[in-house]
Amino acid sequence: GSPQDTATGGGDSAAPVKVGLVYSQSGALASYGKQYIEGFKAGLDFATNGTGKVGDRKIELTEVDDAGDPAKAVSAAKDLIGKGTKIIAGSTASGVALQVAPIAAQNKVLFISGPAATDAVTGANKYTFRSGRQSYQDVVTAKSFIGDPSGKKVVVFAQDGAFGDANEAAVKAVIGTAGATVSSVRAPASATEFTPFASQIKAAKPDLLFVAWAGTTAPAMWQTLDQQGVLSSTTVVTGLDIRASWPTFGAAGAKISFLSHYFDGASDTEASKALKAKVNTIDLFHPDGFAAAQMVVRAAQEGGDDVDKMVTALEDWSFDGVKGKMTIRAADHALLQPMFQAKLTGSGTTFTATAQKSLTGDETAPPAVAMKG
Amino acid sequence: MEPILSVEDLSVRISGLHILQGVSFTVAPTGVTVLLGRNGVGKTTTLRAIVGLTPPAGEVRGTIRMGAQSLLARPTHRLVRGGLGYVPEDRCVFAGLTVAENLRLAERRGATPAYDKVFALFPELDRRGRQRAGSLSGGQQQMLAIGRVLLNDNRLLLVDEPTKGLAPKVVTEVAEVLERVAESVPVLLVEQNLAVVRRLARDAVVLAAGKVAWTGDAHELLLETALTKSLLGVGSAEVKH
Amino acid sequence: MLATRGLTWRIGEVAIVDSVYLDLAPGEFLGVIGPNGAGKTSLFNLITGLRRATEGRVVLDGQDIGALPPHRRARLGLGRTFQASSVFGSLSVRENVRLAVQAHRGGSMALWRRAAADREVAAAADAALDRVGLAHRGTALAGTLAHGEKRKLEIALLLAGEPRVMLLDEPMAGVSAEDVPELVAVIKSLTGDSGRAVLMVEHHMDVILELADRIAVMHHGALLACDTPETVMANPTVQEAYLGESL
Amino acid sequence: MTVIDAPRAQVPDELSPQRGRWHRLRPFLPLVALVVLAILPYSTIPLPGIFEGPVNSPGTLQLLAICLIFGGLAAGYDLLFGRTGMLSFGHALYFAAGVYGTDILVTRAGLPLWQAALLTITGGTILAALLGAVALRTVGIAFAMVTLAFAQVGAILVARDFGGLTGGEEGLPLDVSGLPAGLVGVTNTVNLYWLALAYLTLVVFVVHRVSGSPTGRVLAGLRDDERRIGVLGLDPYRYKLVAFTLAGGLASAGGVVYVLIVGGASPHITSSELTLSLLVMVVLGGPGTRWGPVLGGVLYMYLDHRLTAFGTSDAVDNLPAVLSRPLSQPLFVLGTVFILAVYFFPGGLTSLAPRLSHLTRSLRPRR
Amino acid sequence: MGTVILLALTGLGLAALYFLVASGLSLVFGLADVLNFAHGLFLGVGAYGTWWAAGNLPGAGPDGFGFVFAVAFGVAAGTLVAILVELVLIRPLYSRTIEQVLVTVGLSLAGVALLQATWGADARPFPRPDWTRQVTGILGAQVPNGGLLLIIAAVLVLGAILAFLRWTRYGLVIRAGVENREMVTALGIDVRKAFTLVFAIGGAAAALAGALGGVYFGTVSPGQGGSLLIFAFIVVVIGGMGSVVGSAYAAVVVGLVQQFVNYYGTSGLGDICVVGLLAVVLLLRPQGIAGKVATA
Ligand SMILES: Nc1ncnc2c1ncn2[C@@H]1O[C@H](COP(=O)(O)OP(=O)(O)OP(=O)(O)O)[C@@H](O)[C@H]1O
Ligand SMILES: Nc1ncnc2c1ncn2[C@@H]1O[C@H](COP(=O)(O)OP(=O)(O)OP(=O)(O)O)[C@@H](O)[C@H]1O
Ligand SMILES: [Mg+2]
Ligand SMILES: [Mg+2]
Repeated sequence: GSPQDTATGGGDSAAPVKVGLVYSQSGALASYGKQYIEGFKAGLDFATNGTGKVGDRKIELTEVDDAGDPAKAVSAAKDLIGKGTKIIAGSTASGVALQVAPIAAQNKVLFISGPAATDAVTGANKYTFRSGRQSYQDVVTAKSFIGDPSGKKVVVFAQDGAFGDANEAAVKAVIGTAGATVSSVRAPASATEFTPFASQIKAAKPDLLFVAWAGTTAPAMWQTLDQQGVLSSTTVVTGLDIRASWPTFGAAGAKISFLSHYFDGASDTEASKALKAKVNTIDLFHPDGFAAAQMVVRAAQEGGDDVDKMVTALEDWSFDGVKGKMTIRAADHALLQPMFQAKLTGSGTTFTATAQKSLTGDETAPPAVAMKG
Repeated sequence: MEPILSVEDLSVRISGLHILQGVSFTVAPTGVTVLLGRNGVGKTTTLRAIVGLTPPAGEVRGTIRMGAQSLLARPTHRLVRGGLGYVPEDRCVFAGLTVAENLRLAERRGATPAYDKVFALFPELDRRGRQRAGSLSGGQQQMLAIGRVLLNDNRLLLVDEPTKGLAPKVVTEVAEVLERVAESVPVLLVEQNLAVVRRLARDAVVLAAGKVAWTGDAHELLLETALTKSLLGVGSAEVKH
Repeated sequence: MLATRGLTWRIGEVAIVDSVYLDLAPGEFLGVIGPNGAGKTSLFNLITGLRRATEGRVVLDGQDIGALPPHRRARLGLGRTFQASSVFGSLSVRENVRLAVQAHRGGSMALWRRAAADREVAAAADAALDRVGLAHRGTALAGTLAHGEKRKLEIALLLAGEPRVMLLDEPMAGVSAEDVPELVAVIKSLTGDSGRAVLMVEHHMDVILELADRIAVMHHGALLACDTPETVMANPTVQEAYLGESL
Repeated sequence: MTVIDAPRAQVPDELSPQRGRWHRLRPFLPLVALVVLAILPYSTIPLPGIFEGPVNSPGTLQLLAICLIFGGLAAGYDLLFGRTGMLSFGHALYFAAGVYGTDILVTRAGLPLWQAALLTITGGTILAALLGAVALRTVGIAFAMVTLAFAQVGAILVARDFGGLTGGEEGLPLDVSGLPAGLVGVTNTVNLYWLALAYLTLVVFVVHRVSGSPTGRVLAGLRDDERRIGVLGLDPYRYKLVAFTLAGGLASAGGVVYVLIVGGASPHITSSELTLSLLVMVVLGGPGTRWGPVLGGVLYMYLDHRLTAFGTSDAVDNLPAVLSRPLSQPLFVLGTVFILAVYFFPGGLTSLAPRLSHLTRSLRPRR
Repeated sequence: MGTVILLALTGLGLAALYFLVASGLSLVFGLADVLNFAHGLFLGVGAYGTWWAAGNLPGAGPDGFGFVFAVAFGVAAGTLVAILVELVLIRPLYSRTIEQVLVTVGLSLAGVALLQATWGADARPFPRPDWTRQVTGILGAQVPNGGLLLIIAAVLVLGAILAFLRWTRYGLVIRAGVENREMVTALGIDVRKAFTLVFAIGGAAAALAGALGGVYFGTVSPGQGGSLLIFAFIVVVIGGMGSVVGSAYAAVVVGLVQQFVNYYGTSGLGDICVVGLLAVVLLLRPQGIAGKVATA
């Protein structure tokens, strides 16, 4: 055979639609991955009315573990593409999404990224879509907590690195341009002791503190902010993470205003009921998997084996997802979606989140970016 | 008399050096047997092979028996607990520990340490209990090294150059102590000081070129000036009296 | 040719080598004796630069080399062997000597040339091996040599560097009695050449007496005496230090 | 203190006498292996269980390419560890410099690939020379610690995302728009495979050449006895620095190829874990041998990638939880394999061959 | 003023954590010459042991005596693992130092993966008494109680180790062993028991660090040990291998430097400064750190 051979995605109408799911089954983000795949399967059921088929064609899933390592994800993607897969979904980690996206473009296959929140996936290229929210949408939701920002003082507390950079930039763009002065305190993601940073924040006396922190050190960070009196002296906004993390907020939880991508009970849509029936308690990243499945089914239905047709079918498509009405913006493939404000109550190991307000997809729409590739 | 220790065809290599090349001798069950030989001939190596302290890079062959029991391939601490006391050449007291701690280290569970005996021999050790061993004089360190071995009952003592580097007066003291010790325990002694040898030794073993060159009565050896000359390497020098 | 001036090495309070004054004339063979732990090896280490003296100077041909690192001293013509054989165990005997030849002639910093292709180095190495009688063992791994052979190999390494001053640290240690005469002959042949000076530590008195022009006695780091063999052996202090109290 | 003993002495092939029946053929074996590897992508043989698809499928070629890169990296690291006896815990730094250097120059500065590659390799080599010059003032454990510390600084700098250059924890996808078309796209994976093979060949050749050179002789001598080298009139520091710099340069060249294969940089590769894995690879294969580190590197990476699939396979899932849970963690399996290897084949995989042949010889009936 | 005190005390809290990890590493290195990469595993076992006990063991819980009991269980688990590691993996490789280091490298990879396999990769909320979440006002600084607890524990552990080394028989054996291992056996003492003991002490201290670190951070996750280990190594090397007191001093320096530089400099600079400090120390006196120091 020739070394440039790849299997062709069978043109015949009864051949199954191959869908590759590359996500974290092991590694640091394994639990995000688990929610994603549960959501995906529920969504597939929902979108195909339980048949698992699009027309006559069965949807054939191949799941691959990337262990959170982009190198493994890229290998997996190339393997899938080589075997004729035209649709790849997944990517729990931002790093993975960013490196798989170009592969999709180079090989003209559809890529629907998952929970990865990085803004950089939006508009990455024509073949890349997203089924989750992005940092910018978080920040817009955060803005809704302070009313009129003009003249206010906003501090962003974020970890070093791209995630922090993106959040800081988004806050400057969203709240800063609306008249607030935005400054930032940054800390190494590996930091274990947060007192110096809490002191810096306190000294800045902000009207609003926006915290963008992910990872295992978050509880220590919250505790320190609480202990140094930051939480009680100002409005503190941050994103609500997966349920398992709620107890780690402890008493601090009640003092924080949460913006939320999703939590169980945030919405009451058909999709959410269907999802809840499958997974009992919906968690942060179930809706992303669910939406990805809906998008996959739409793409397969409308596009057949033609990826360009799939892209066209998805662009400007609105659908009823778990969160409510979702719209894929044609210009940059941003997924416009509702976002929520939430409060956390409870103690010990049982906490509940309650929705305070929900914002529509238009209200939280990120500014359109130019398609890069 | 059955020998207390018998060494047969002992051969030791250390990182390639073939230091002992088939050494055989026995140690009598009473009195002092002295191991003689020129510097660097392998006396220390012999003692260390007996107590199982040949370095990891070393290799020991042959047989070493104490009574009916083979000593080879048994860990040092067992040999020592079995009644083999060892006083090393450079004393090896623990410089960072006090004198009392050095002694305490030699105590053994299930046996009463004979402090009174040791302090009777070396009253200095009692007085200097709280001093760091590293700050003792050479002679005092030697006392400590011998003293800590005497805390327990031994079936055989191996003593390596106890008078090395000591002032003549101290040499005499050490010799006296060893004389008294030897009344109750057999001793295998490495010694260069021929006066001390003459005073203590009953039997002698002379090593040369990695082998045993001579064994027999120590006094007989010392009487034979010609023999000592050739065996101990005084060479053509005049031996002054 | 080589001289030490008040050479001292202290660790903490203890002087391991204590104010040693030595002079070595061209072509001279100086034996060093002394009990185990007297500081003989340490003295060699100070002279060759493996240890830095705390006080005193090392003078080679009128130049103070006390501050130079070992390799610079070696380049000035100072060669030595080690007490425990130190040959390159994972290289073949021939490679060992070639390495030494190459170190002496320069050109070691050639990353791309094939070492095996250098005929001159090979020839010089073979000559050195021949000289010590190891030519037939050329392909054996140095690590597998018998001890006496390792000793010879060390001397071959030394020869390859064509040193003007050689320091031999107990070349006979661990050599079985049968092999001693042969090794003595090899060492003896070294001194005949070209005004080469030798400093040798040895415990075998007969060997020392056979080879040495003068004998230095070390005790507790200090030099007790340094004179002709007869005078040294007759010296009562030496008798005492080396043999204990006189008979 | 502990002297970091040189690894179990292995006879370097380059400097040791060769004998045996195949003596004459031996020099050609690597060539044969190279040819076989080069034409491998033309085969469609499926190797179920070993690879996901046929040998020429992009997935398999990609996996093989990564394995080859790490084979080369391990061989380069062995120049330090196995051949010179230096235990560096910071080798990942130079690899990462290659990966990030190329990526940043191509993606952020828009340089053409060849310029970026050239600049990166030069930069990586200079970096190794500078840091080596400092670290080599120490020996043994201290050296290991200083190199570890330098690598840690590298990791911190990458994670901090200075000026948005490195992309922090998200990494930096490679902008392929300016790249030669032959290096882009799944159908061209085979070119990346050949590139990786070329890298491996280069490293093995360089290491082989250097080991067989006068300098290589000195390095082997350094491993056995550094003191001795000094007394022979050679400055150990200079030679160690040369080895360190060369190994660093080879590692950054590996980074250049790796970034093309993976299509981006991610902070995984700056972690001290990577250096530790390099050590594992070399020890697993056999330090100081020509093929041992290569084998070790290839095997390690293969296991690292395939074990994720193994971990989620039915065979493992069906085991009781006490077994299946740990077995689904690739690092658990790798760590365990490594520990067993240290115990049971102390000379590495390559030491198995002589032992096996010894075994077969003793089993063969006597004539 | 308040800021300085706050930074100093929280820096000391961090130092306490480093010290707990480093003291064991240092002792193990001093006596047995093993650079133990698996030390982070003991910390992980201590943390997860405490966490598990508080949730599952009757009598143990997140409060009061139950918490003490849970911590005791965690420490016991860490100690046990350390002992097993010594007996099963380290001891058979006696005096083959490089192999011992390699084995601990393998173990550090496998051990963390095992924790992850058993309890998942996510951080788990750590059970702890409520007062540990509060702060104490000291001279205008709101100092977290968790940090104070760490400082107290570290001081107690330092005192206990020193007292153990100074007053007990085994302490004597260990101190003597660090000086001259061989001579200890020549006095009829099985020095290998002291190895095991040193591993046990190191394991216990690390496990305690895991448990109290859990209290301080509020969570436990498999990777925690590994990230602390690098700084612990740095502390051990700066403090002088084999010296517990040296580790204590070095831990204080490292903790304070990190904390103050992170406040007054830019983020991440603290870590880099610490690494720089290590390089400087090693370059200025490589022989100094390599030489063994008496332990008490
Ligand atoms: N660990 C070792 N490595 C290398 N050589 C050694 C070692 N131990 C001893 N030797 C050598 O073995 C030989 C015999 O040494 P040993 O200490 O046994 O002599 P000795 O008879 O006790 O001498 P002295 O009377 O001077 O104490 C000497 O040449 C010595 O240098
Ligand atoms: N690096 C060192 N640190 C501490 N003490 C040392 C060191 N090197 C040597 N010594 C001590 O210095 C003394 C002299 O040692 P040296 O090796 O020079 O003796 P030597 O005369 O060569 O003995 P031998 O005949 O046994 O070879 C010994 O007591 C030794 O323990
Ligand atoms: Mg001796
Ligand atoms: Mg010597």
